[in-house]
Amino acid sequence: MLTVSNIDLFYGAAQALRSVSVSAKAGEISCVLGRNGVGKTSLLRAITGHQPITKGSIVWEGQDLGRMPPYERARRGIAFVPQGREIFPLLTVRENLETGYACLPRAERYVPDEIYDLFPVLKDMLWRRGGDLSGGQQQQLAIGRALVTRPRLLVLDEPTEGIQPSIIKDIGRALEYLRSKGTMAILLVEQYFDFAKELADSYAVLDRGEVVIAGSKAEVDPEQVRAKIAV
Amino acid sequence: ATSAALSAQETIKVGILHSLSGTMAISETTLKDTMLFLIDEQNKKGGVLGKKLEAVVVDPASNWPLFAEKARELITKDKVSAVFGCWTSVSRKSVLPVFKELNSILFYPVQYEGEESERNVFYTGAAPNQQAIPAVDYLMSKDGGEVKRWVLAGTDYVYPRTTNKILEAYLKSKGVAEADIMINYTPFGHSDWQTIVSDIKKFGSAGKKTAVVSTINGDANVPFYKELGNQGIKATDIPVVAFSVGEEELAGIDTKPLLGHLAAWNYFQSVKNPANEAFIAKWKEFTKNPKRVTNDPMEAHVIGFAMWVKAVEKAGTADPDKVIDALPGIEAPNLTGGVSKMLPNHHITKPVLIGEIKADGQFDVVWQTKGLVPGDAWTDFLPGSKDLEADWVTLKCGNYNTVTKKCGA
Amino acid sequence: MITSFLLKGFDRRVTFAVLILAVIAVAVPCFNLYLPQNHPLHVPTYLVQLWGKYAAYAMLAVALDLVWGYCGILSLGHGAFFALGGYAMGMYLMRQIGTRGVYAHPILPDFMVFLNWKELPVTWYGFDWFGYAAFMVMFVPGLLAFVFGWFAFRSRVTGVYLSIITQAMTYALLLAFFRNDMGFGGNNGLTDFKDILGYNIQADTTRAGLFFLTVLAVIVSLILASAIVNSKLGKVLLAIRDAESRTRFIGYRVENFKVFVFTVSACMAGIAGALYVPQVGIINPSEFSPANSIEAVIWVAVGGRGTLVGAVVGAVAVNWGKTWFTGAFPAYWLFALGALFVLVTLFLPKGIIGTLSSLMARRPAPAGTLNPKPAE
Amino acid sequence: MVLAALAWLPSAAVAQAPIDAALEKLTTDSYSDTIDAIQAIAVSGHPRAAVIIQALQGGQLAFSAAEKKVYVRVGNGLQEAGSGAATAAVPADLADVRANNRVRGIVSAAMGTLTLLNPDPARRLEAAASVLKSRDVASLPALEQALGRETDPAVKAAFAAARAAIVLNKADASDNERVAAIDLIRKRGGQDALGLLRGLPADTPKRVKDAAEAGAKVVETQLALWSGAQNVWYGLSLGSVLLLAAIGLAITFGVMGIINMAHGEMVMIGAYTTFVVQEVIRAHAPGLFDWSLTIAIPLAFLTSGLVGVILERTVIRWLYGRPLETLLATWGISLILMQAVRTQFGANNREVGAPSFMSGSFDIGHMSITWGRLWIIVFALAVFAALILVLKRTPLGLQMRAVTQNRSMASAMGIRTPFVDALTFGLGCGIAGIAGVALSQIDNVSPNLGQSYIIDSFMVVVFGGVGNLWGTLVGAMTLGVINKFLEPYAGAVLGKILVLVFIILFIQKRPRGLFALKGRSVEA
Amino acid sequence: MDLAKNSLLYLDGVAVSFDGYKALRGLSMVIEPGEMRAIIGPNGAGKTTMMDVITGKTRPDEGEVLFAGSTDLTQMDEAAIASLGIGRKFQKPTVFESQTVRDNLVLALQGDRGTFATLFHRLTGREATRLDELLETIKLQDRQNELAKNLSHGQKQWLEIGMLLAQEPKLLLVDEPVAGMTDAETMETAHLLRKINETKSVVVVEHDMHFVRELGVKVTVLHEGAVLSEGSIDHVANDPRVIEVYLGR
Ligand SMILES: Nc1ncnc2c1ncn2[C@@H]1O[C@H](COP(=O)(O)OP(=O)(O)OP(=O)(O)O)[C@@H](O)[C@H]1O
Ligand SMILES: Nc1ncnc2c1ncn2[C@@H]1O[C@H](COP(=O)(O)OP(=O)(O)OP(=O)(O)O)[C@@H](O)[C@H]1O
Ligand SMILES: CC(C)C[C@H](N)C(=O)O
Ligand SMILES: [Mg+2]
Ligand SMILES: [Mg+2]
Repeated sequence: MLTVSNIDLFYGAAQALRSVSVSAKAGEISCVLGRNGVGKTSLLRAITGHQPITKGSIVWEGQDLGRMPPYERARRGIAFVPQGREIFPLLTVRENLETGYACLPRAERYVPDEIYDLFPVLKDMLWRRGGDLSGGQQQQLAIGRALVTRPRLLVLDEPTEGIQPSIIKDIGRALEYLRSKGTMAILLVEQYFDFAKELADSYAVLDRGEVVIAGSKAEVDPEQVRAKIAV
Repeated sequence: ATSAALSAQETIKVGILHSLSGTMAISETTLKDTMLFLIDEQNKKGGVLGKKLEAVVVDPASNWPLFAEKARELITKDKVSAVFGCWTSVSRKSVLPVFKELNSILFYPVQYEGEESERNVFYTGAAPNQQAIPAVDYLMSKDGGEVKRWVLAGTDYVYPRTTNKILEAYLKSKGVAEADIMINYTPFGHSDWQTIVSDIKKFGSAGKKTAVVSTINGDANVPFYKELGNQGIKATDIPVVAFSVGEEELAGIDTKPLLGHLAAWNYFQSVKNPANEAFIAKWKEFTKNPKRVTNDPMEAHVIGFAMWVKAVEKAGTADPDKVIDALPGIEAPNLTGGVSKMLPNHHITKPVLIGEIKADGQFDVVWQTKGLVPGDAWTDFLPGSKDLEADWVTLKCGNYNTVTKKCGA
Repeated sequence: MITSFLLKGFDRRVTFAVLILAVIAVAVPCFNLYLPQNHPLHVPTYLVQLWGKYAAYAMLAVALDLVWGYCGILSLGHGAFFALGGYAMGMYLMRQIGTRGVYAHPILPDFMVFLNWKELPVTWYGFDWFGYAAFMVMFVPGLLAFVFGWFAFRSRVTGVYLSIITQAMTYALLLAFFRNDMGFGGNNGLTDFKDILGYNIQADTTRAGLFFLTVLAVIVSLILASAIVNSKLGKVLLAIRDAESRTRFIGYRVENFKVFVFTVSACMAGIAGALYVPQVGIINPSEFSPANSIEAVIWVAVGGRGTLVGAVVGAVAVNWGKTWFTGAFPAYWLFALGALFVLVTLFLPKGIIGTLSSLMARRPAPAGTLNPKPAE
Repeated sequence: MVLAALAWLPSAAVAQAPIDAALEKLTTDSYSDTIDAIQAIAVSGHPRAAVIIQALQGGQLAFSAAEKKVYVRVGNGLQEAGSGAATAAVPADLADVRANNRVRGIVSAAMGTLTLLNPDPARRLEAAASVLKSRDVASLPALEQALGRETDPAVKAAFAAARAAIVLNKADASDNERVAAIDLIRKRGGQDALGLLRGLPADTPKRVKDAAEAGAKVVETQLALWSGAQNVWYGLSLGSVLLLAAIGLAITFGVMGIINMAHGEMVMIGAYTTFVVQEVIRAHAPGLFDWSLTIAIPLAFLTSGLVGVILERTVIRWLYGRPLETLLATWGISLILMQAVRTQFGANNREVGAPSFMSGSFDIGHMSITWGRLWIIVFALAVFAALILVLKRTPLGLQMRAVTQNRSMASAMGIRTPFVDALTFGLGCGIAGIAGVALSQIDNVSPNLGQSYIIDSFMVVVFGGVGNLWGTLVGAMTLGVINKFLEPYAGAVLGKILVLVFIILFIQKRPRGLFALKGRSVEA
Repeated sequence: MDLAKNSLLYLDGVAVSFDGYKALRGLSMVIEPGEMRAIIGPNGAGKTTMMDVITGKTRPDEGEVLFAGSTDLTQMDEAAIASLGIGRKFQKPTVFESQTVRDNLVLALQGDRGTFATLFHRLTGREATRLDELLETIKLQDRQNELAKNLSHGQKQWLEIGMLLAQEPKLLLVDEPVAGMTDAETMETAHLLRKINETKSVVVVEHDMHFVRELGVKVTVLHEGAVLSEGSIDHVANDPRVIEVYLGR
């Protein structure tokens, strides 16, 4: 269980998050929505440890992550699919996947087949340089790479960006499948509302660094959300 | 750098201008230590004119413009009475205008290419006729092996080029054919000698006795000798005589394979005589290092310093202008048993010694000139210089032309 | 057009720096020449000369900052342009010696006489005339930069590759100038100059004049460089620095812009070299040594890359530090200097000026323009 | 010469002649006297003649001027030279009999003839070589006798060649004899042969001269071919030095993107580690001297690597993402390290000796290969191979590459970036340290050692293509070979200039080096 | 050949391969003057590569690429192609990070790109108004003096679009303009492009089918480096091959 409470985040003097609280539970997909530049990515960067927070707390599995560096968080089961893919450009696709081994015990150092089932292109391209792949292929690789680490919290920043419709559907199905296993918490940032709506168990809508709508699927009216991000 | 204990009034300041960092630090640091040692000794004897000497050390960092800057600083800011310094000719050239302008004194302790005589500079190292030419004479002699074929190998810059030019003219005047002279230049710090050493080997296998005259300078020597050793060139086959390899340089090389190769200097640490032995003992004590060696430029400073002290005493003042005039004619014992004299051309008389490298990194003196050789500022073997003469006593001129009978014309 | 262009150069920082430099340019020679020796404000001649040398270095640093700071061309061979300018000036000064050389040859410089050269090499023709020498001071470095840049930039050599070939260039020149055969005095270089434009080079007034001219040249190059970077061309340069290929896609011929600044900068460096030589009294191949060029880069970095004024500050600061350290602790100065470089990178990441100005910028307007809270 | 008489009948019992007069000459400390003495001793046929001459050659001959007596040093004791009787009393003024090159030349010629019948074939080969060199007609009878007895084919050939050399220069040899000799010498080939064939006395008959000239031509073409091979070898060996110097930089600069100006100092630290190891061995375990380099390699790796790790943790780690500033900081570090070493060890060169397996040379055909260089090539390639394995085949290598390509993403993948960074930089520096061990064998061990390699190292890495280890390998070898082919024609200085110009031009053709990294990400 | 002559952009049999990997295999396409064309296709189909070929970033191994009927683009470099009036928005936003938003636009503004022209350039009143318009369009007025690197991902996307507009090219190549935009912005962008299309030709690559539908133009489907299907959105959306490889079920 991830609990983010009342965090503030600054870039220099500019405040990007104002007392933001969200949470994510195992077996659920929590969706963060909002227009461009409202602070979605900043929130994820705070959770994964790429950007320090100045106030509030981020508690994961009962432990306050505080100023813990990203790799320690990864070792505690938090995997990240960043915006902009961040593929290791000169590593082959296989090597990109294998970077996920770093936080696995020796016995678990293999790429689960389900990843290839999910993204068959990856299997065909194992020996190609990650940086050469097309945008969408890289996005698939980024998700696959995150899954290699067998995370208990999967953090995705706009994973459908630049992906062809059929694979978006596959990703949706995959997330549903992962949720159905019940062991993984999923935190999803999306702008593609229809996609989010299908999946979300709970919503948090950001605007100008603040949470303006929050609640479970039952509590929140999707149309209100849509309206909020359409302004 | 100024040892603050002594106030300016009661001391005479002496500037030390040797690189303590950069490429030349290898050679020059020792000279700085030598000067500190000499000044210390002199102060123990009560200083000069009743005043203590005070050393002012600066680091020109092997950077030639910095030499000029530091020289100026020493003379104008620190008000030193004389400067002992420089190693490379270019550093001397760089400070020369400064010494002339500010009318101060520089003692230059290193062998050089000659072709210079300045009122403000005293050359205590060897001129070409005090090193290069006697070395060649030795090799041509019976004891030297009656060499017939010559390799002139040098670093590509002025000193070797000039020296080789002089030697080439000299060898030809002795009847050596053009084809029997091979000249080879390498860049500073050259470290890959495979090709050149094998060329030398080839050149030397033509049946005539061959020798290498090396004006290779500085860092390049160690790899050169290592390669000689590796390719098995023995001194009995092709001896190498060097002008810039002394005890200090050999301390960095495994000398066993180099047994018998030669060096020409005006001083060797191994010279047996009481003055030298006493000096070495005190030097080791001063540096607190029983393995510390001595070498030729050090001796040049020893002589130069002694001469300066005498001249100051003779002039009754440390004022450079007076001291300059007092210096010619001053005599000071050198460490090889003779008495060197400052000549009117601001060079000194020195013996020339040829030494063979021994396994312990010292030299075995195998030959030496009968008496002391006076340093010649202008070589007799180059057309442009043979008519020139330097005399700061009667002619008051560093480049008097004996043909046109004019100073500087 | 030209004036309005140059006026662009006067941004706040540069104006301030120019004013200070102008005061120095006038005050130092005056204090040197007109105040009595024992006056507390008297500036001894050796300091005039020393500061003149710093000023020449400062100009080199400005030239380097123009290409490195604003166009991302990390030249590790700028010392070559400086040295070539210096050699052009040195050759003029050599020819001025005339029969006052040791061999008293009317035409040939000393080193040629004692190597038995019979006549003046063609490369030396014309250097007895100041106008020609002054032209060559800019032309030779400029031409080299143009040709080198034209090839390299068209071939799209960038980044470290460019840096390394500039280094190769200066290294090759170093080796070439070492050779006596080149006809530039070999390792000993050119030295023992007598006078410049008829003025005795050792006279205090000449020294003061040279100092004034050098600082003036720094001022002019600062304004020029600043005008360039504040123009639209300056923006293009920055764009090239940050995303070269993107710049191409919006239609700029990147290579032309690069060749342009590279050449301008080389000319500036050449002039700096020319002003340097009469003040230090020697020019020799070690000016070409790669380490010198790297040091120039370091001045810029210390002062603050991409700030122009920082280049001046950095050059003066580092060189002053060097002068002081080498005199004050000759055996340990490298520790001090080395530590200085390390500390600057760690604690002043944008260099002296860069850090100062971001401190200044922070204070007045809180940049909290980000997502301003709506008034309601 | 007189020596021949002795050598000719080494086993024959010759009347013992008094050599006291000769021995006395050895006590005057004059080279001419020494030479006279050797010659006298040689003709004396004295049974101890060989012992005395050998002692002189080995520097074991001593004398006392006061007592006018000559001794042979045996172990720590002394023997009287003439009688061989051990003496206990060491004279106060005991001094070595000195030899200069001339004396040594005469002694070695004497010893050469004396050892023509030595049971050790290697010694006989040496003897043949020294006779060939001296071309002394007087050695002919001894040589011919030895030739007759010889069974070892290699030695026999050498004897025959030496004989031919003498015959060629013998005044009274017939033309036919000489032509036969020429034939033999031509077949043997090599530089010596060329010297012999070209160096005939002026009064040689024309027929012989022509034959010699024709033979010389053949030898010359053959040598030209060999010299091509020799140049390639020199090139590879220079290349391997460049490779060693550059390979650490290929990691710190090529892989990590740090403009590591302190790289040279890491090499230097490695070299000084070697020096220290040798000092310790000299002082405490001289027997281990041949192992000194083997011991130094891991130590140098650790020392330089440790310095690297410390630097990374204290300085470099603040500079990721600001590659240009690494230039400034590492330059500062390099100044500090240089001065630190200078303060600690002094500004002078330090002596690092060569273990016996790295000394000397051997021939392949007419190409001479020095052991030192051979080992350096082998070593460079081994280091290279090891490095490739680490980077490409180990998880750590993968992590290193990942971290340097995208540090924050690598961290998000759970890679301990600080640890990997420190290790990578440490590895690069450690390898530089290893290079220092090898370079200590061919270059100065001085505080400036690093400075002389830093530029070349950057050239190699960039020429080969930044970020590609194979590029560094091929780049180093290419530059080495090019350099060595240019050098004989252009001279070392111009050759070096031409290599630099070549690099500049080459980069125009391939702006990302020989083995450019490819792919979208690089081109963007 | 007529086809070529009357077209604005003409691709015929274009093939590109990278280290043996065939990214484009005989791609042919014609864009008429004034046309807007949407291009869709699976990830890795070669859409971006096609744009690389048109803009001179990648040289094709084979095939013809003609602009305005006659200009052979394969022989020109990027800057020359850009000056012909071909502008491009990149898939991954690449803006000049250390310059302000406004300066990014200033750089992109149409005008003489010669060295000396830029050196002596002064911002005219017309240019200033144009800048303000553009800033308004991309909704970054209040951040115009901020450095571009401080923008969020989506804001950079907008800035890219702004820079493309500033160039006033004859032909706009737009690679995934709405990636990372909200649905509302997506619609807005579609309108914007339609408006631009009134005077310019546009080639737009997108995966967002709502957006493509909103554009309402002819659609080309690429697959494995060649055209798979072409026609109206409804036509291609119902093409079973397109559904198979791209849309999915
Ligand atoms: N490195 C940075 N420095 C300064 N400001 C930044 C930085 N990164 C982001 N910002 C600003 O912080 C705010 C929030 O950015 P963030 O990237 O979190 O937005 P977002 O919600 O992810 O937007 P998008 O949907 O466009 O990705 C934006 O206004 C952006 O301009
Ligand atoms: N420089 C390159 N080196 C190697 N392969 C490349 C290169 N550029 C493109 N490719 C390959 O060409 C194929 C087509 O890529 P492209 O980027 O054109 O696809 P796309 O249609 O734009 O896909 P997306 O919709 O995911 O952006 C991909 O498989 C990619 O890996
Ligand atoms: C031979 C060297 C040690 C000194 C010489 N004077 C020079 O020019 O550098
Ligand atoms: Mg975002
Ligand atoms: Mg694409």
